[in-house]
Order: sequence, then structure tokens, then C-alpha cells
Amino acid sequence: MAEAPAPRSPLAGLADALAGARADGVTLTDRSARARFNLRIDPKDVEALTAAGAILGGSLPRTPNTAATTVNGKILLWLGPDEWLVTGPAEEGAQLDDTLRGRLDGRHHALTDVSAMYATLALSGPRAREVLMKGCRLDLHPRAFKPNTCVQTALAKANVILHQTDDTPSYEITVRNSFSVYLATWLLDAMAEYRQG
Amino acid sequence: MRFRLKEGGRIDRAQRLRFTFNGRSYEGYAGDTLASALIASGTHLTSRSFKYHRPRGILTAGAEEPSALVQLGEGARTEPNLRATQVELYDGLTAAGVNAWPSANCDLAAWTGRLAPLFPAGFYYKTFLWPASFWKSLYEPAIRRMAGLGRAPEAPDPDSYDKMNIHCDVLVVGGGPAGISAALAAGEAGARVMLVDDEATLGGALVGLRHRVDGVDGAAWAQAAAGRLAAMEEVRVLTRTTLFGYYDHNSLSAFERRTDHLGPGAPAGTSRQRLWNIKAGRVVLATGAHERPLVFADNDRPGILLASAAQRYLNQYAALPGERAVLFTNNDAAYEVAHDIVEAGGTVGAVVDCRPEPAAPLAPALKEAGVALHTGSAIAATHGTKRVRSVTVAKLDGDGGLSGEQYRIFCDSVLVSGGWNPAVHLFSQSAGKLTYEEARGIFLPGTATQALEVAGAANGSFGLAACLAEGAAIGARAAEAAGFGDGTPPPAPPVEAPEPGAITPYWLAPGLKPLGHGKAKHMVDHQDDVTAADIRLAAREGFRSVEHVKRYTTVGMGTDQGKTANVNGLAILADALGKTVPEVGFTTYRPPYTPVTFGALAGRDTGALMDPVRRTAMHVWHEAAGTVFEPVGQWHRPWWYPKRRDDKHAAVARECRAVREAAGILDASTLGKIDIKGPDATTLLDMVYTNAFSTLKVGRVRYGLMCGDDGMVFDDGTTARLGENHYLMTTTTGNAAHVLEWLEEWLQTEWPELKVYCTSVTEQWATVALAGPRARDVLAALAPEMALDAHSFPFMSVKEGVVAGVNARVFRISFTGELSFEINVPWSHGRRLWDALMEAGAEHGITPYGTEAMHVLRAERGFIIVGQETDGTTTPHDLGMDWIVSKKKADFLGKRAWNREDSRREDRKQLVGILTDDPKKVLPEGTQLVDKRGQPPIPMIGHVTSSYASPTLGRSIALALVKGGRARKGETIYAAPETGFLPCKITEPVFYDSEGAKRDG
Amino acid sequence: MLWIDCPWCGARPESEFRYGGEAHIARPDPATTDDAGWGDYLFMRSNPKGVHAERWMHREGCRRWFNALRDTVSNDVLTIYPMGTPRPDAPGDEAEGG
Amino acid sequence: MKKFSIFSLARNALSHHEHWPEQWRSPAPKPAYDVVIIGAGGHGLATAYYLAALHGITNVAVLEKGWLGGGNTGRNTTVIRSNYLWDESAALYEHSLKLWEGLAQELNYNLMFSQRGVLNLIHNVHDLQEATRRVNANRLNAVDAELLSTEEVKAFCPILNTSPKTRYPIMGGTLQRRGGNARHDAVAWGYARAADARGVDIIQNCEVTGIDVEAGRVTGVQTTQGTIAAKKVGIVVAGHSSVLAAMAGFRLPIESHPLQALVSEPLKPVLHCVIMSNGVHVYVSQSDKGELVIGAGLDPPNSYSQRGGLHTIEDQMGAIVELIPIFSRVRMMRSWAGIVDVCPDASPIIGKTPVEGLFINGGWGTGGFKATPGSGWVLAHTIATGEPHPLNAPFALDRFTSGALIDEHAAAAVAH
Ligand SMILES: Cc1cc2nc3c(=O)[nH]c(=O)nc-3n(C[C@H](O)[C@H](O)[C@H](O)COP(=O)(O)OP(=O)(O)OC[C@H]3O[C@@H](n4cnc5c(N)ncnc54)[C@H](O)[C@@H]3O)c2cc1C
Ligand SMILES: NC(=O)c1ccc[n+]([C@@H]2O[C@H](COP(=O)([O-])OP(=O)(O)OC[C@H]3O[C@@H](n4cnc5c(N)ncnc54)[C@H](O)[C@@H]3O)[C@@H](O)[C@H]2O)c1
Ligand SMILES: Cc1cc2nc3c(=O)[nH]c(=O)nc-3n(C[C@H](O)[C@H](O)[C@H](O)COP(=O)(O)O)c2cc1C
Ligand SMILES: [Zn+2]
Repeated sequence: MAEAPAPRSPLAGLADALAGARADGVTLTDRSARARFNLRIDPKDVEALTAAGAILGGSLPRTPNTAATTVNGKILLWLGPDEWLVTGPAEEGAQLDDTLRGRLDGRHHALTDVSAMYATLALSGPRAREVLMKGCRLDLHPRAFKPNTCVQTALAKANVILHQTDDTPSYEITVRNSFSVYLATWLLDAMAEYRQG
Repeated sequence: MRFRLKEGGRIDRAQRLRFTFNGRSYEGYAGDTLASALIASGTHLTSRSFKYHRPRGILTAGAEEPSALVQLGEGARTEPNLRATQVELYDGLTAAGVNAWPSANCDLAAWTGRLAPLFPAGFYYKTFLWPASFWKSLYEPAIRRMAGLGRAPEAPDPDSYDKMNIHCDVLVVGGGPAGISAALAAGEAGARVMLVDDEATLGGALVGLRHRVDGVDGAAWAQAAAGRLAAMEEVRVLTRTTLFGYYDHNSLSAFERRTDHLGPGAPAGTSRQRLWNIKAGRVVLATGAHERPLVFADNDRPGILLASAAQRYLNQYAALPGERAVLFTNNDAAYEVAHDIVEAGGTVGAVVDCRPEPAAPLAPALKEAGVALHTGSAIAATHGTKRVRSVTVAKLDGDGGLSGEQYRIFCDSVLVSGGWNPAVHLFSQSAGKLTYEEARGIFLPGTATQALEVAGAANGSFGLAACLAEGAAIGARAAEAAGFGDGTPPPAPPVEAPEPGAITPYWLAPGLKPLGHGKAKHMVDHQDDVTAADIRLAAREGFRSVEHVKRYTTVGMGTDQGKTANVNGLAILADALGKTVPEVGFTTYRPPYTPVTFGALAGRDTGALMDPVRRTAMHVWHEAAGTVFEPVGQWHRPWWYPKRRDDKHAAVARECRAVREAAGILDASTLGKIDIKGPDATTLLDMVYTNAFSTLKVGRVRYGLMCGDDGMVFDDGTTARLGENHYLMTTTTGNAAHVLEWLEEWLQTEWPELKVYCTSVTEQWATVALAGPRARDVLAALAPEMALDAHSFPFMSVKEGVVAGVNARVFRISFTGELSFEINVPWSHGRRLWDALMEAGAEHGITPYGTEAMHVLRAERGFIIVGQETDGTTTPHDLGMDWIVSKKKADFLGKRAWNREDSRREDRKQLVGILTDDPKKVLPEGTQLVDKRGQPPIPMIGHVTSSYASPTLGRSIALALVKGGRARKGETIYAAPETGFLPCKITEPVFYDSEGAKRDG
Repeated sequence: MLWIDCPWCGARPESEFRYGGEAHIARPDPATTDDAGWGDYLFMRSNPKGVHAERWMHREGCRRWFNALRDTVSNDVLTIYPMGTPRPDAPGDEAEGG
Repeated sequence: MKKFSIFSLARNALSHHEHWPEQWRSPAPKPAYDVVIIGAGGHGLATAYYLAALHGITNVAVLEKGWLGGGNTGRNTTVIRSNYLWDESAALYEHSLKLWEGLAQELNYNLMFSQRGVLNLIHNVHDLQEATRRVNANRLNAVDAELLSTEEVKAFCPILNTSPKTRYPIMGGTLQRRGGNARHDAVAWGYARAADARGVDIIQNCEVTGIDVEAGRVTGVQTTQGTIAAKKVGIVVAGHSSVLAAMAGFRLPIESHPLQALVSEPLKPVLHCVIMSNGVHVYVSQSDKGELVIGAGLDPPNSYSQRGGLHTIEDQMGAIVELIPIFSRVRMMRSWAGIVDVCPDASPIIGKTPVEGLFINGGWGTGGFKATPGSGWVLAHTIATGEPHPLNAPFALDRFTSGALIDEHAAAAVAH
């Protein structure tokens, strides 16, 4: 195992634009660096679910369109009936990988390191919802979409994982790397109307 | 502003605005529309009609306007065909009427009107036939010179557009009394409500009337209600917003004009217009009704307008339609208009009522005010050219004909009212069924098929009290359905307004001559110049369906889509056919309700945001290196890297030489990668690939072809066995998503018993292909701990280890024929790897190469590219790749299809090499091949799929699919005539290192 | 825009899905199926005017396949049901064509 | 048939246009016909016309459930071209194009057939390869075709944005100068009038509800106007092909989808050719009335609803505005849909069915308007002689068993 050098954000090329991405009532920041694992477990395999939950410090959410934060700081995103995205701080990646793998060994599952596959953008502020409404067909109204709601959907012309993290509202938008510059550019454009002056 | 009343109206007299129309300067006030400001200035002539270039004026005061169409603004911001009745005035506005040259006042094309007898409905189908050659050279160009109304801008649009998606429990369309009370009721119950109205302010018809609600002026009540709605957190009101389309599953779309009314004063950064895509729980349609004109001889002169429009100009804009008006009606309600005019100090010369004994409540008051009342009469002619100057009123006989008694009445405006058509457009778009009510001659909403209800005038409830009550009841019901409130409507406010009164439908007033004789025109469709005679002609010629008549005469096909014309038209058709109105039926209502700009439909998906550009981790490096990118699907891949003044050819040759002689690197990150895990992973691969994977050893890699069950190749790639039950599959760049879906589809729908998980890791791994005889040296410098010799790291195997300081997977596969390593590192280290390779490779002459060089190199080696050597009609056998088709496996996708007759044909197109006799000539890819020279038609025997100047061989090479080609090696054939029938030889499809001696370096 | 109920994610716009065509077309045994049978499997469709049993996949979401009965005239979705289960009865379930 | 001309117009003007005869009769159905054609679209009417005009079979009825020409004939974007890739297609469509070239005079009806050129745009290397392949093939098949550079594209259609800075720059184009448009309604009406004049009964508001088959042979049809016996029957119902096939007891490799189109408000003409781009899914032309006629993509779910969703139109508007920026402020005036019958290989089915005496012509999908004359011509031949003409023989139903598809997807050109 090599001592990993610092990763480079897929949005590195947009760093300057993002640094200035503050419009009236909404901000956009790059939160790409983190550990991410795609986890597949047959939901009928209760033991596997329990084992994973034990390591993660909280059970994998079974309710569609939700995310759960565990006691040891992992965020578990529901992606499908047998699919989750497990995320945590970047530096905990290797360890998480090892322990999960160890616990699930011998059971039918798939644990895939996708830490480097996505960019994550944080969009926050009272106008954040309105910015998203410009490109997302889902109902983002607080009656329907709340903190810990997490969906996979289309935002503009990119597929994203959209996770509301608080009721400012703030969102984390996770998108495949190759679409990230497009999506960030799109978001900056959608925010332009709220920019002063 | 000669016709502006001294006081009254809802305009802001403190703000005077200047504008130019048809070259003349005018003034108006804030709150005016272009139409109201013109009327206040005494101008009725605006533009010219489509076919006969007849003078056109303002007919209505709203969205239904067919006639007063203008070209707004100039230069890049000019906009064609706007309705003057909906253009809000701003300072500095310039506009001109459409379809007139040099001006609406003096239009040179007005001669067409004089030839009108030659131009009845559908005349163009009957002529311009001889001589046939004249159609293209003379007739059609002339027709096209006359075509169209306004002009498209000549420069790109400087403004921006955007979209919003929104959900609500209750969507209320229309902000008149019915809509407002529906929104109030639903909003108070707590539902999420959206109210849209296409006017600048709420109030609907109330704004143009003097009715009172809750003890105050109706417009003021609407203003107050708007305030109440604005205060409700869950209610969103959008004005200047047209709900234009009602689609399936209660999906609706609206079109908001955000800055148009501000003219040049619009704030920068705000989109000009916005498209709203709405998903509604329930919909309340409160879209009101459109007054319908009466059809009489020359009813289209400027100065002739709808009675309700005149009333609105008077009450909303304090503008009189003229000095002396004549009212022509078939109903009681219109008397109110005359009454309002008289009250405001205007003059009404006469009321002409076609009913023999009307009992309009306001009639006595009007008589008292000196207004002449002509009952049982009709307007039989109008006079004046660019403005109506007088009318001939004629007494009707018992059969509806003229009795002979006539009066000439001087006037400068004629106000017509033929009753009201409920605005059922959206209801009908929603796939709701309409019903016909004989008594009032109206189409009404019948059975709905979606979650909606209709309130107010749109539902045929023309009385104000009824509108308010109906709106409230439906609003409360809609909220209840969404789970808010108990469905009890709030009490309706008291009103002071006359009841609508009686009406006798009246479809066609006789003229002085029989219909179609003489010059007079009974205009049905003011925009397209469709007359009652045209409709009768169509019926006479056998066009019986209303849809045929629409298309033959073009009635209702203009920019207004017949809002004022259609019902009159079909009633006239019914009469001509001896049928009833409902038997004739109506033409289909279609979106949009009123026209919507392409810009708004595009939203912000234009320019760089039109479609995502997918970028790799090294994209910024490529950009800085000045690479020319090749679009591959949404990806941008480096195509070639120009150096100094290299042209494409020189750059590609240089890149190829570097790979063959030293080392090159290619950004291969775009290849699809799928991680496949599970005890049945091997079974899955054995089914989806033509060859076997069960025999593949861990740590080894195998190339495979994927076919559909029709036997045709659709993808290829290498798959590595990383563990007993763990594979990494690669796919072509363009097919990555498709292949993953393909696997999932089979797993979920056909073989659910297989225990396999597939996960895309395309963008987890950045991939660099390092190729060339020096590749090993370069890699060794970056991966000192990795054994790279051919024995420890054989061809078609995979190793994990550290490269350039990061964990990597390295594959020994080769798409160039040279010694080659495909190095995969996490995407976030892709750029680091690239930089490290460039640095470490510098002493070995490392050269980045693009997709073009890659294509050349692989073609030299005879490797196919799916999508280039294949086109969806190619089998593995056609490609000469039988070696990769398992004979042992009982079943796999594609196999069965090869037994079919067509797959067994001897003369299928097969992959071969092609060498031009002249080694310098490079055939264009796609070139067709023939057996002999001559004059077309010549049978084709195949086509060139790939073709390049090969720097390695110093000559051109090509791959081709040729009928029965494998058996024809050595034969001479010819390229298509475009190349001058270049002679070529059929060869093996491998030109370089056919033994594979180079792949180990 | 149709709104389809993904059995997992709930109502989502049609644009999030891949339409999978007619449901219940099982892949026949290649060993025992003649050319005509294979052609039928590959290409022949009932394409009814009325209730249609069809497949959808929630491409932008959970990527799961499922079946639906939809009226091809009104576009009303009558039922959603899992892959692998037989076609349920539906109100008005007698299609023209078939 | 009274002849239409400028003189007849002038003559009739004198009598206030009161003496024009019906363009076609509205007869009641007879109990039996030699041939019944189901569907009075352009193809059905053309079939009847050629049966009468070329094969002397005049005891023919065309049965139409609605109004003649009200199906896809009346709702298509009217692109006419013959630059198809495969020999079989090129032969059929070119035959059709040749018929178009004299059709207005033959039918004595101005179809406003206008050969102002069809320009297909090229946006990437792959497009260029396909374009070269197709242009070469066309020329070898004696079909006119040209490959244009970006500059030539710009010269031919100056309003196109040929800047290299666009998201999908234009790398060139292919041009068929003989391609163009025709007035869709006039085509139906012209054929109807000419067929009617030769004795064909066109019966509207007459829906076929059943097909009578005895011992494997068709004997007639059930309709909303009663039973009609027929020796031979042709199914020519476009989007409803599967429904009629089901009545006769067989299935087709066809799925029906809504295909949308839209028109803008009428503008002074600025676009004089047909622009098509497969790469960004655009096709647009401007009619002789001035409206831009624009086709959208297929709505994916099978449907007989003759309506689509706005998203399908939205998807394409970004591309239109990108290609032709001056259209951004132009407005959509009306949008609609037709139901198209799509075959897996994007080629039609014309020929015999499993039922003897029953013939079918369908599966034209998004591109059959251009084939109207040729399609009617070959179907008339097939019905009259009982055997397919060499032009339509490859388009038989059994190709789905043999695998001999005519896969026009391979040509990658939009099929309109
Ligand atoms: C939006 C759109 C754009 C298109 N653009 C182009 C283009 O640019 N170029 C091109 O070449 N093609 C185009 N097409 C395709 C083209 O319109 C069709 O392929 C062609 O018009 C089919 O003609 P038809 O006569 O077979 O069908 P139709 O005109 O549809 O006629 C079939 C008739 O059968 C009738 N019918 C159905 N069922 C019954 C029954 N049970 N009993 C009696 N009658 C019945 C129908 O009412 C209909 O009138 C387009 C299609 C659409 C929808
Ligand atoms: N005297 C009569 O015979 C008579 C007849 C009809 C109506 N009226 C009067 O008219 C009023 C009718 O009230 P109402 O509320 O039913 O209708 P309304 O006409 O007052 O309001 C309808 C509103 O909907 C808007 N609208 C229509 N279509 C729209 C669309 N697609 N998108 C956005 N906005 C759209 C209109 O601009 C208008 O503002 C009452 O005051 C009634 O007395 C009188
Ligand atoms: C080539 C073409 C041009 C058209 N031009 C117009 C037009 O100028 N105005 C109009 O209202 N409709 C126009 N239409 C659309 C028709 O009004 C109608 O929508 C179409 O024939 C489908 O019929 P339906 O909407 O009645 O179902 C046009 C249709 C076609 C095919
Ligand atoms: Zn889902």
C-alpha cells in the first residue's frame, strides 16, 4: 500500500469560479474529497445487513429516497433496494474498505471502492431550492423533500445523487466526475440571477 | 391621446411613455398596452391581413387577438407577430404592423385584394400547374415572396431563458373572479396552490368592467385578493404567465414573460422568459370566455371591434373606441357596453340587435340617453377603407333575409358581440370531452379524463356571482382532495353586477348581395382572410369534415388558432351541410394556447450547456496542450496534438511513429468499466460474450465480442478476471452505459436467479495506455517494484501495484500491436499519473497520442472498432472472428440467430483489407466499392470502413466489408467514381506484425 | 410527461425511465425453437390499442426493472407489478388487437 | 374529372365559384368490391388510384375510419428524399421520387411539390463516414447526392450557425437537391379526386372492425357501416397496422408510437431547404405559407393517443436554437402528434400476409410520406397480380424470419 498522495478534485479546473460562487442567498462549494463505497447486499440476507450496520455504526437505510448518518460519522445513502453508497471522510477510506470487506467475506455481496468516481457539490442557502428547481423535475418542496431525503435523479442533463443535508436548505449533489464540470457550470449559471451587481 | 378620457381607468397617468408605431410617434401611460395606447390616440389601423393584405385593426383586448399583429423592436431583439393587445407599453417602444410594405397605411401588396375573386379557398391547388417547370422557377418563388407575416430577427438572440419545475396540490389557471376565489379557498385550506394568469394583474374580466364585489370596485377587490394570496406561504401567483399546454398525468406547462414589459429597462442576469413545467395534484381551469364576433359583410375594417374589448379599453384604459359607435349584438349583455360608453361621455349612435324583440334590461336606459335601437336588424354593409366610416343597417325578414328596409349610420367604430365562447382550450387539450349547448350556442366542458374541474365563464357560468361561488366550491374541493380542509368553501362575497341575460345564437348576417357575390367579405378568420363564402365553397367541393374545411380554407390555422373564428366557422359549415353544430363538431385543440418562443422551450440548454461535455481527469492538460478534441458521444477525447505548425496529417504521423519506435501515451479513461462480482459472474459472462470465460484464469484478461440475440455485434472489449468471482469488464466509450444496462436487463428480467452484482466504475479509474517499444522502460521508472518482464507480466494479464506513487491496476493489453500497458489509477490521481509519465518518458521520447493515431495504429494491426467496422448488421463471422465464437457453449446471446437463412448467406459482407494500387491515395472512409468502372447504376460490393495513410507502412491502408470478400483476396476492385474509380486489391485485414511479434516489446 | 410509479422510488417523470417494450416475452429455448419462433421472439409484438403489459426501468434512479399495465389510448397506468410475476387482471382489460 | 387550371378558376370566378363540382363523392358502400383498401391515407388512396389507373381495377373501395388524409398523411413534416443507404430502399424511394416529379400534372392537382433540397448535417467523424458511405451508395444507384464542406453548407443555407465554437459544430453536410417538401393535404386530396374520378368509392367515417377470413382466405370486412365483401383486401393503416393484423389473426414486428411535430408562427421565408441533423435531432423546413415545420423525436412508450409530452419538444429546441440562432425569438404556434408504426429495421412491410388475398402496407414509421406514390404503386401491382413487384419483394414480412432485414439504422440518417 502506497502512502497516497493528495487527490485532485475533478473540479480543480473550476476552482476559481467556485471560490467566487456566492450569490445572494446561495453558495456552491466543492466537497469532492471523501471515501465512497458502493455496497450491494441482498436485503433478504439479514445477517449481512446486520454485519454491515455494526461496522458502519448504524443500519443501512431501507426506506427508499433516504439517507442516514451513523454514530461514527458515515453517511449511508439509499440507492436501490439492494444498493447503498457508503460515504465517510477521505482518510478513513482504506480502513472502512478493509473492515467491511472482512465482515462480509463469504457472503454474496459487492463492495466497490468508488471514492474517486464522483464529485460532490454543496449547494446551500435560502435560494438553493430554487436553483435546483431550474433543472430537477422532482418535488423539492419542504413538505415532500426534507433533510435526509436522498434521491437519484436527473439534474439538468446529468444523473445525480441529490441529498438534502439541512433545512437551510443545504444539499449535497454527487455526480460522476466526467459530468462534474458541466454540472458545476450549469449551477453557476443558474445562480447568476441571484448575484448582486 | 385624443380619445383618452380625462379621468378613470387603471393606468398610471403620472408616467407618460413615448413610443413609435408604423413610423409615427405616440404617447401613452404606464399600464397601457400597445393597443390601448393606439386606441387612445385614435389609431385603429395596425397591419395587413395574410392573403388579401386587407387593412387590419384591433379586434379584441387580449390573448385571442387575430388581427392587430405587430413586429416589435428592431435588430437582434425584434420579435414577429406579437399581438398589440398583449404588448405592454414601455418607454421607447417601437413597433410596426406585420405583412405590409412599405407600411400598413400604404401597402403595395394590396393589389392581391383586388384579385380576390381569383383567390378563393384552396385556389393554389388548382393552378400553377403548367408549364411544370415554372413551378420551381417562377410560381413558387413568387408565392414565397408573399408568404409569412412578421420577420425573424437577423442576429442571434442576446437574451437568456430558463425553466422551472414545480409541483403543487392545486393549480388554478386564470386569475379572474372564478380563479381568484378558487385559489383563495384552496390556499386558505392550506394546500400548495399555484395561480397563473396571462395578464399583468389579477382580476380577469373584472378589470374591464364596472362590477362591484364585496362592496368595492371589482378590480380593487381583485387587487386585495392578490394581496391576501401573496401573504399565504404556500400560494404562488404568477402573472404574465400563460398556461399553454395540458399534457397527460396532470403535467402542464406555462410560459412566463419576466422582463418583456420592461423593454430596455430589464435587469441584466434575469432570464427574459421562463418555462414552467408543472405537476399538479388537481387543476382548476378558470380561463374565462372569449366574446365571439358576428359575421357580417366587411366586418373586418379597422374600427370594428368586440364589444367587450371596447368596454375594457374604456374601463381599464380610459380610452374610447371612437367618436361615435354602433353596437351590433345578439345578446343582452352587450347593452352594458353601450351603457358604459354613454356613462363615460361617449356617443353610441345605435344599437343593432338581430333579435326581433330583445328584452335587454338596459335597453330603456339607453333609449332614454338617445341611443337608437334597431331590433330585428343586422349590419348589412360597412363602409370606409382604412377605418369604418358608416354602416348600412337592414331590417331582417322572418327568414333571416333582408326585408329591404335600410339605414345608413355614420360612425367610426362598430362594437360587435355574438355571445361568448367558454375558453375550453385547455380542457380539451387535457383530453376532456366537450358538449354543446344549443340555447347559447356554446361548447362546454363535459367529462374530464384527468384530475381537474372547470370554474366560471370557462364552464359556461357567465354571471359574476356564479363565477365566485363556483370557483370557491371547486377550490375547496380540490384542496380537500389533496388532504387540506373539509371541502367547505368560504362564503362568497356579495356582488353588484347585472346578470348575463338572454342570447340568440346568430351565425351569419346577410349582406347586400348574396354571399360570395361582389366585393364584400364576410370575414370569419381575420388573420388568414377566410370568409363565409370560402367555407361554403369548401362544403360544395365535398369537404364535409370540419377538419377538411379547416385545412382547405385555413380557418383557425393562424397565430390565434381561431379563438375568434372557429365556432363561427363551424356553425356556418353546419348550415351549409344542413347539419347541426354538434354533428359537425370542432377541430382538435392543441398546445400551445398562445405561441411560445423557441428560446423559452430551449431554456438554458443552449450554447455550452446544450449538452454536457464529458471530461477526463486529464482534460485540462489536453486543453493546455492545444489538443484538437474529437466528440465521441458526449465525451471530448484528444484527437491529435498539434505541435508547432503541424497539420493533422503530420501530427498523426508523428504520434504513430512515436508509438511504433519509442513510446506514446493515450488518455483511455473514457472506456467503460464495469465491476462484476458474485458466484454466478462467470455464468453471466459466458452468456453475454461469444467466447468462454469459464476457462479464464485469475489474473488473466480476455477479449470478447457481445452480440444481441439477433446475432449482430454491438460491443467488444477486454475482461479481466481479478478473482475467482470477480471480473472487470471494459466496454467501448460510446456504449458504456448501454452495456451495463444490457447486463442488468438480463440479470433482472431473464436470469434473476443469477447471483451477480454489476457496478459501473468507469470514472473511478483514470486510464492511460502506454504503448511502444520503450513502454516498459518508462513504466519501470514509475513502478520500480513491479516485475514487468514478459515472463512475469505476460500479454493479456493484469497486475496490481504502485505506479507513480499511487495504487494502480495495470493491464497488459494492446490495441496498437506494440508492447503496451494500460495503467489505471483512481480518477483523482489521473492527472498525476499523466504528468509522471510525461516526465519519466521524456528521455524515451514519450509522445501523447490521440484517437486518430490510435485508429491508424489499430488498423495497421487489423483490429476492428465496433461502430466503424460494424453497423448493427455485422456478425462475428462477417468480421472473420470465428476464433472468438465458442463452438462448445450450448447457448449464448446471438448464437441462435446465426442459423437463420440470411446469416448463412455466402455473399455476406466480410471484413477484408484494401490496398489502393497507388499507395499515396487514401480512400475516404465510407467509400463504396465496385467490381467494374462505368456509368451508374453500378452494383456495389462493399464499402470502406477504415482508411488511413499509414506512417508505419509508408502507404495507405484500408479495411472494408466486401461481399464474399474473404474468398476474393488478391482480386482487383474499384473505389466509387468520386475517387476516379481507383483500382485496389483485396488483402488480409492485417497490415503490420501479423504474427504479434511486437507485443512483448 | 407521464409520471410513472417506480415501485421503489415513487412517482417519477417518464424522462427518468427507459421504456422496455412489451412484457412477458420469455427467451425461448434456442435449441428447440425454429427460425420462425426465433423471429417471433425477436420482433413480433402485440402492440395493442388498449391495455398493454410492458416493462420499464428506472434509469436515472434505482435502475430496477418492473412491469406495468398501461392503457395505450389514455396513457393511464393501471398497475405496477414486479418482474417475474404474471400479468395481473386489470379493469377494462380487453385490448383491441393483441 | 373537371380540369383545374387558372382558366377554370377565372371561369368560376365569374359565377362566384358556385359551380365547382365535388372533388370526390361521398358514396354509400356497395355490398361487395373487387378490392377493399383499409385506410384513406396517402398510401391507401395512391394504391386505389394506381389500381384503377394502371391495372384497370376500378371496383375498389377505400374505407376510412375518420376523414381521408387525417392520419399521418395530414400530420407529417413532409420531407421528401430518396437518398437511402441500402439498394432495396434506394430503389423504392427513388421510384417514388420519380413519380413525385410528374405527379401534380398527372393528378391535375398542385401538390406544391418543391425540390428545394434536403441538407443533412454532419457533426463528427462518424457522421462523415456514414455520409460518405451514403452519398457514394446513392450515386452508384443513380440517386443524386452531394457531400458538402462546412463552407458549402453555409453558402447553401446561410442562417445556419457554422461556427466551430458551437457544442456540435457543423463539419459538412450531404445534399440531395431533388429532395424537398410537398403539401401533405394536397397529396391526399389529389389522389382522392383522381381515384374517385376513375370510379373508386372513398367511404369516410367507416371504420373496419373485423376482417372476415374463410379457410385462410379473406372474404371481406366488418365495418361501422356494415359488412363489405371483397375478393382482396389491403391493410394500409399506418399506426394501426397491428390492430388490423390482430383482426386477421396475426402479429407484426411493429410498435406504435406518438411522433410529434410543431409549426411556428408564419414568418417571411428565411429557410429555403430542409435541414436535418441526426446528431442533434433536428429537422426543420419552412413551408410556402411561412411557418417553420419542425419534427420532434418519438415518444418512447407505445401509444395510440395521438399526443405526446412537451419534454420531447423541449429536448430538441436547444438544438434548433443552437443550429439556427435567429429562431430563438420565433414562437411555436401549434404542436401535434401522429401515431407511427415502427419496424425494428426502420423499413416498411409491403406485401402478402399469412392470410390469402390479404395484403399489407405498413411499418413506415417516421418516414413514409415521401414514399406515398411509390408505395401505392407497388402495392397496387402486388394486389393486382397477386405477387410483389421486384421493388417491394425485399420488403416482405418473412424477412423477420430469415433475418434479411433492411436496417436503415445502419445508415444513421434520420428516417424522416
Ligand atoms: C409527426 C410526423 C412527421 C413525419 N414526418 C415525415 C417526413 O418528414 N417525411 C416522410 O416521408 N414521412 C414522415 N412521417 C411519416 C408519414 O407521415 C407516414 O409514414 C405516412 O404518411 C403514412 O401514410 P399512410 O397513408 O400509410 O398512413 P395514414 O395517413 O396514417 O393513413 C392511414 C389511415 O388509416 C385509417 N385507419 C386506421 N385504422 C382504420 C380502420 N380500422 N378502419 C378504417 N380506416 C382506418 C386512419 O384513420 C388513417 O387515415 C411523419 C409522421 C409523423 C406522425
Ligand atoms: N356578460 C356576460 O355575458 C359575460 C360572459 C362571460 C363572462 N363574463 C364575466 O367575466 C367574468 C368571468 O370570470 P372568470 O373568472 O370565469 O373568467 P375571467 O375572464 O374573468 O378570467 C379568466 C382569466 O384567465 C386568464 N387566462 C385564460 N386562459 C389562460 C391561460 N391559458 N393561461 C393563463 N391565464 C389564462 C385570462 O387572461 C383572464 O385573466 C365574470 O366577471 C363574468 O361576469 C360576463
Ligand atoms: C406541414 C404542416 C403544416 C402545418 N401548418 C399549420 C399551420 O400553419 N397552422 C396550423 O394551425 N396548423 C398547421 N398544421 C397542423 C395542423 O393544424 C394539425 O395540427 C395537424 O394536421 C394534426 O392534426 P390535429 O391537430 O387535428 O390532430 C400543419 C401541419 C402540417 C403537417
Ligand atoms: Zn426507482
